Amino acid sequence: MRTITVDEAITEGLAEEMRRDPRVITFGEGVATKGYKLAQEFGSKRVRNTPLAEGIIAGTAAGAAATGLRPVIDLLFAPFLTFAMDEIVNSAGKLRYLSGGQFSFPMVTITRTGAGWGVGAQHNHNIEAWFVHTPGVKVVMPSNAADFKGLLKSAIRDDNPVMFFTDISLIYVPGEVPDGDYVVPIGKAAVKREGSDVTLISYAKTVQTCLTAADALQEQGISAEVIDLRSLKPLDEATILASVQRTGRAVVVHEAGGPCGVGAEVAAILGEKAFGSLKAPVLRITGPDVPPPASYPLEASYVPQADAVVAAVKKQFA
Amino acid sequence: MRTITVDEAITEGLAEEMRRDPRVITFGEGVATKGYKLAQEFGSKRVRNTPLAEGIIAGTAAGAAATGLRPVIDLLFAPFLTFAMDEIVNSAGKLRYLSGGQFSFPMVTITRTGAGWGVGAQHNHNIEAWFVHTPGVKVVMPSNAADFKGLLKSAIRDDNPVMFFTDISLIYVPGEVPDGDYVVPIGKAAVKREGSDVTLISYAKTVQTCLTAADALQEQGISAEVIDLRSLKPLDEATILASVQRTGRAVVVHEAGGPCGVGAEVAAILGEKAFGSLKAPVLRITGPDVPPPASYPLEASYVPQADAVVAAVKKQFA
Amino acid sequence: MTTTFETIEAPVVGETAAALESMLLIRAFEEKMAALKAANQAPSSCTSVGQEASAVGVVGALAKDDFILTNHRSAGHLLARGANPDRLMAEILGKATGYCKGKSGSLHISVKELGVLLTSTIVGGELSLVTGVGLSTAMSDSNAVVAVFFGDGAATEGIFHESVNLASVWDLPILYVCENNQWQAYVHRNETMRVDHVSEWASRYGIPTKTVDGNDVEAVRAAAEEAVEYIRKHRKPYFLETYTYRLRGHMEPDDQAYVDKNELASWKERDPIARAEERLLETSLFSAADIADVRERVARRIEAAAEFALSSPYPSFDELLTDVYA
Amino acid sequence: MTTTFETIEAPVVGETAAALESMLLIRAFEEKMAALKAANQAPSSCTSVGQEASAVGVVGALAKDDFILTNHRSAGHLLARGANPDRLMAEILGKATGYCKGKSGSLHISVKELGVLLTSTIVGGELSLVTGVGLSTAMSDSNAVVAVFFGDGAATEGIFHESVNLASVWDLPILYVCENNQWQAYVHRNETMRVDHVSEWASRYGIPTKTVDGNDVEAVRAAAEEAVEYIRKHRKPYFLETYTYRLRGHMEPDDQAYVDKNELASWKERDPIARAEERLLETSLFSAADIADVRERVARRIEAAAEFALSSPYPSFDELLTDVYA
Ligand SMILES: Cc1ncc(C[n+]2csc(CCOP(=O)(O)OP(=O)(O)O)c2C)c(N)n1
Ligand SMILES: Cc1ncc(C[n+]2csc(CCOP(=O)(O)OP(=O)(O)O)c2C)c(N)n1
Ligand SMILES: [Mg+2]
Ligand SMILES: [Mg+2]
Repeated sequence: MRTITVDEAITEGLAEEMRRDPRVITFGEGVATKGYKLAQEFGSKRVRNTPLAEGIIAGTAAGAAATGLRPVIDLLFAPFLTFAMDEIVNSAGKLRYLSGGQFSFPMVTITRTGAGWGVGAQHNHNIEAWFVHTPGVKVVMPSNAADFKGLLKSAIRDDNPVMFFTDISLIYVPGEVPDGDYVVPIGKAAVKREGSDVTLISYAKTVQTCLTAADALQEQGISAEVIDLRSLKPLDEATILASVQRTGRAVVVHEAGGPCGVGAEVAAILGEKAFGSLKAPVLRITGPDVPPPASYPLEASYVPQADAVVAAVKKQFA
Repeated sequence: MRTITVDEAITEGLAEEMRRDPRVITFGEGVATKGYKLAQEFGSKRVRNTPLAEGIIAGTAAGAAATGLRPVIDLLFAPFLTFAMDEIVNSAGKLRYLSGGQFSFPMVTITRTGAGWGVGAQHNHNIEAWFVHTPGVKVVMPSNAADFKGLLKSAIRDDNPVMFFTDISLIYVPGEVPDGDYVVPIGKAAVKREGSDVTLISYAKTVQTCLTAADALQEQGISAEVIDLRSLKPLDEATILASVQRTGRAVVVHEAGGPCGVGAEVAAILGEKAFGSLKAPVLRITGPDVPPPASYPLEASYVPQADAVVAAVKKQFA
Repeated sequence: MTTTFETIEAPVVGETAAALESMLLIRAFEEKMAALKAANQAPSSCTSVGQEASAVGVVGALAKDDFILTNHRSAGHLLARGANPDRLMAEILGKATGYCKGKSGSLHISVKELGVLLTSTIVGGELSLVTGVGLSTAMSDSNAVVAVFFGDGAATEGIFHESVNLASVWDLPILYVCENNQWQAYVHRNETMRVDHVSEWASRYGIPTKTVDGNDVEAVRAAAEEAVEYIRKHRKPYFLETYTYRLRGHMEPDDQAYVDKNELASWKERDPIARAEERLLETSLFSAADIADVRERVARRIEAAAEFALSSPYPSFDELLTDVYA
Repeated sequence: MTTTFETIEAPVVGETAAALESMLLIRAFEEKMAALKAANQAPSSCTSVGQEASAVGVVGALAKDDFILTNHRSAGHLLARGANPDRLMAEILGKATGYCKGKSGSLHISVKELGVLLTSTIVGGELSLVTGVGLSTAMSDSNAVVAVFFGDGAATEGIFHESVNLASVWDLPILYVCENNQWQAYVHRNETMRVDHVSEWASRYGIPTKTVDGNDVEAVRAAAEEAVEYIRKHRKPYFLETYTYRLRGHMEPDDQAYVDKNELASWKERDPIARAEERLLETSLFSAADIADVRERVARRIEAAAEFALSSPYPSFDELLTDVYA
């Protein structure tokens, strides 16, 4: 075990996969400048700067993926995905199906989002749920260095388009990572803390929020289990259900807005498949349904806090 | 009351609003060709063909909306929205907020989607939930001629960006419309049929599916209430909750895929706010999470059927 | 990628007679699709009637290992490449025997075994994907050319700018083929651009460009050969515009009420098939009877295709859920 | 829309001395932002150091009722337009007294009362929105011009093509101002395009284009006046490129390790402020002491702005939920 930041974990994971498989290439706006070490090791053919044009970056990735390469593209901030939706959704997500299975799209799209840098809604917009609602793609959003590295490696080895969301606030957070080559499978949630009275379900920065809340609850005699979804599509239904069937209570926590978010999906699954076990309503603690502001204190107030999670749980026990 | 098709209802609603307010203009690919009657009445300044470029169509609408016009744009099929996401989401949806309230965006974006024409997933993709998950916009998706007309008129009068989704299969369906000037308010669901044992909640083409299912259930002694959401953002929580608190059971039905769809949101709301009233799990009957195929029979099998709704309800009574 | 051509009736272009047969096959195919739609026996499709010379001339200049990307108006490109009319028509009818198992229908027909990749009906989709195919080709040791067919309308999408610019900056071996047929669905090209030739736009990216008479199959073929030679030699993009006309409507059926009658008539006089026939008859190596023979052969082929397509089964219902993930 | 300019210290450009003061104000403002960021007293921002002549020259040619759209690198345009440095700096610091109540921060500062509309930090956002402002202006009886500032990087986005093409086809009264500062964040322009001048691309849309020395404020002003006159008279778009250089990094702080030292040095020699000062001193109507005076006045103004911004309150928490819907 070594301790590295999330940023380092991503670079390491990418470099290892590029060493392992010559078909892996990476490009994007400034990718070769900022990743000059990668460029040095793998050369200017496999590590490329691009023009400032997200549509063609994503389209090029999809076309290259369908013809033998395994591109990892960096589209910088999640709102810039709005310029690449056709290529990701209509091409990478659908052309396998529409062609009757003639093509596959092993590509990874990295973007950043979430509160932390005070950059406002055109850089910070948690839209991972859009892609959960999109057929033919997979979605991951890790919470710690080990998962960032392991999930990125899985994503690169996956034969399908994978959306890889990076929570801005985690980028410089250090964490332990296993030595050697390892992967974290897409579609498997992690139980971060075991508990028996309530299940807190989350992903990305708010996993830590839930762990903090669980500490606070512990002091009040409530034992909270904390689940990190890690993969949002496919969702690890089995892990969530097993936990909630045991605890009988669930709170879903994420920074993205509520309506049709991942929390809605998790709550709907629980309402359907854990109905008999539920002792209290499944509650959602999410960011408000507004564009995230730039002003630091306002931005901070956008993010779900441990207090609110604790309060929700206590409501379930009232 | 007169009987007209949905297509005619849309054209009528638009023409009435253009007569009423000179700031209303309409443009899009072929809008002046296909709407030559509108072009004749309102002239080539207010009814325009555009180049084939969805991004600039939507951006032009947003810019014009912020500076005094009230554009109604036709982007043809919902998947083409993927070329206009920045303009709708990042500009129209966020620039009011980010500017501290300096601008408003009274614009309507019309698109078509849904099974019926066998055109495949690049023309038929029900992505209304993406916009429910988007702050700053409103979303409507009517089921019948009267609502198409009345909601379009409301949308045009609304000072916010409204996404107006038209279910392809309804376009030539006739329906009664009230005489004279009327609007259907955004944010109000309609109870299409009253019932006491279960609430079927839907929108667009599957409202009829639910009514058919309700007939079948009636024969089996189950009294189903049918709610047409009509507006997906804002959602009419009060109407849904009032009904389900009474019936104790709910099935949400839509053609869009399930994960993070409108059904998930409705189920999550019910699971939270009607928890005490629920006698059975809230179930979702949705299209499968796959790109809609072109082949007619396959496409038809994509769409939720009344049988499945009936079966879901009976499961709730088992 | 292995390329399997139909052996018996496949047009082997390379001379005008073969090109004529190929064009006639396309014309007959498209007219059959229109007739089937009119009789409610097929879904509507976008025909390439009037544009056959562009398809046949360009595809004829490509080698077996080259790649092709096309769009919603693809039957000409596919048939010129040797696609089996049976499977093509079956696909348009949504049948299990179609090239995409019926899941595509008419709008996004890919045939990987012929090198026809990633067909997209999103206007501009082909332009966004071709750079990726160009990149993988450039990074391989193949000498292949990647040809992409798109319309004048696609050229007004922003992705056109992004695609040609990237291909130029990255030296991708792409043959851009803009089929400027004067129409963008129900809008005339001159309502959407201040230039007559899309090549004027393309010329600013530092790549060679040419506009050719798209209704003259020999001229298209010659221009395409020159372009392909350039790309094979320099491994850089080339932009070729085939200036032509959409003789039928955008999508069947279409009464073309919005089309200027004089314009339509003037282009009908420049029908690429009539011109090729005249050219052949002038040589006196080819007689009217020969032409009649070809026409009959082609008609038989298309009838057989229709029979195959109409009698083919629809996909089974479990196909709804397959081919989503690899 | 009423335009309120700061009365006391507002630069009234129109002559080189006023332009110099305006440029010095921008420079001092930007350097203060960099210093505050370095001291952890402000968030990072994208400065326009080196590009002051472009902002001051173009904005000076506009009338009060004209409109401006800008982007992430907006402080120069805003200050040249007469924005209050207090409120501008407060906005960048996310304070309630800022032009957007602190919700924007540095990246999307609109000031409707000055006609600075719909600022977007999405590269290309300004290009997608300007056609709408142009359309509403064209459909009104106003004679206003709509100026849009964007970078060479924005010109590589597809929306550039769509925007300029639509403005041309629809005859919109838009002044496109491409500030070609050679950089697109961490990528040099020459990695992303085969042309040196974005005006080469723009020239293909049937509109007048010009590239001007963007570091010569008099030249920029003259070119902008010509452009504005053309637009006012013809109600059609015009494309002006100000060829300049980003002297500091993309976003503060930035060590510019990726920047070619010789290129940077050669552009530093062409600093627009030094050039304007030289020009003024040559006239002998202006002395070194005069310049020192201006510099001091500007420095005081910026110190006051910083004091205002730093001491302003943050927005109250209930602002989180306001301004979402009209
Ligand atoms: C992004 C997108 N916008 C609109 C359409 C609808 N549409 C299909 S074909 C077409 C016209 C295309 O014109 P052009 O590119 O010139 O090709 P042509 O049909 O003339 O061959 C349109 C508008 C589409 N399929 N995709
Ligand atoms: C759509 C989009 N892509 C990427 C970015 C990140 N970004 C911000 S500024 C910038 C460079 C812009 O270059 P240019 O347009 O030349 O303007 P400049 O910064 O040089 O003034 C980039 C890549 C963004 N804000 N929006
Ligand atoms: Mg065309
Ligand atoms: Mg630049």
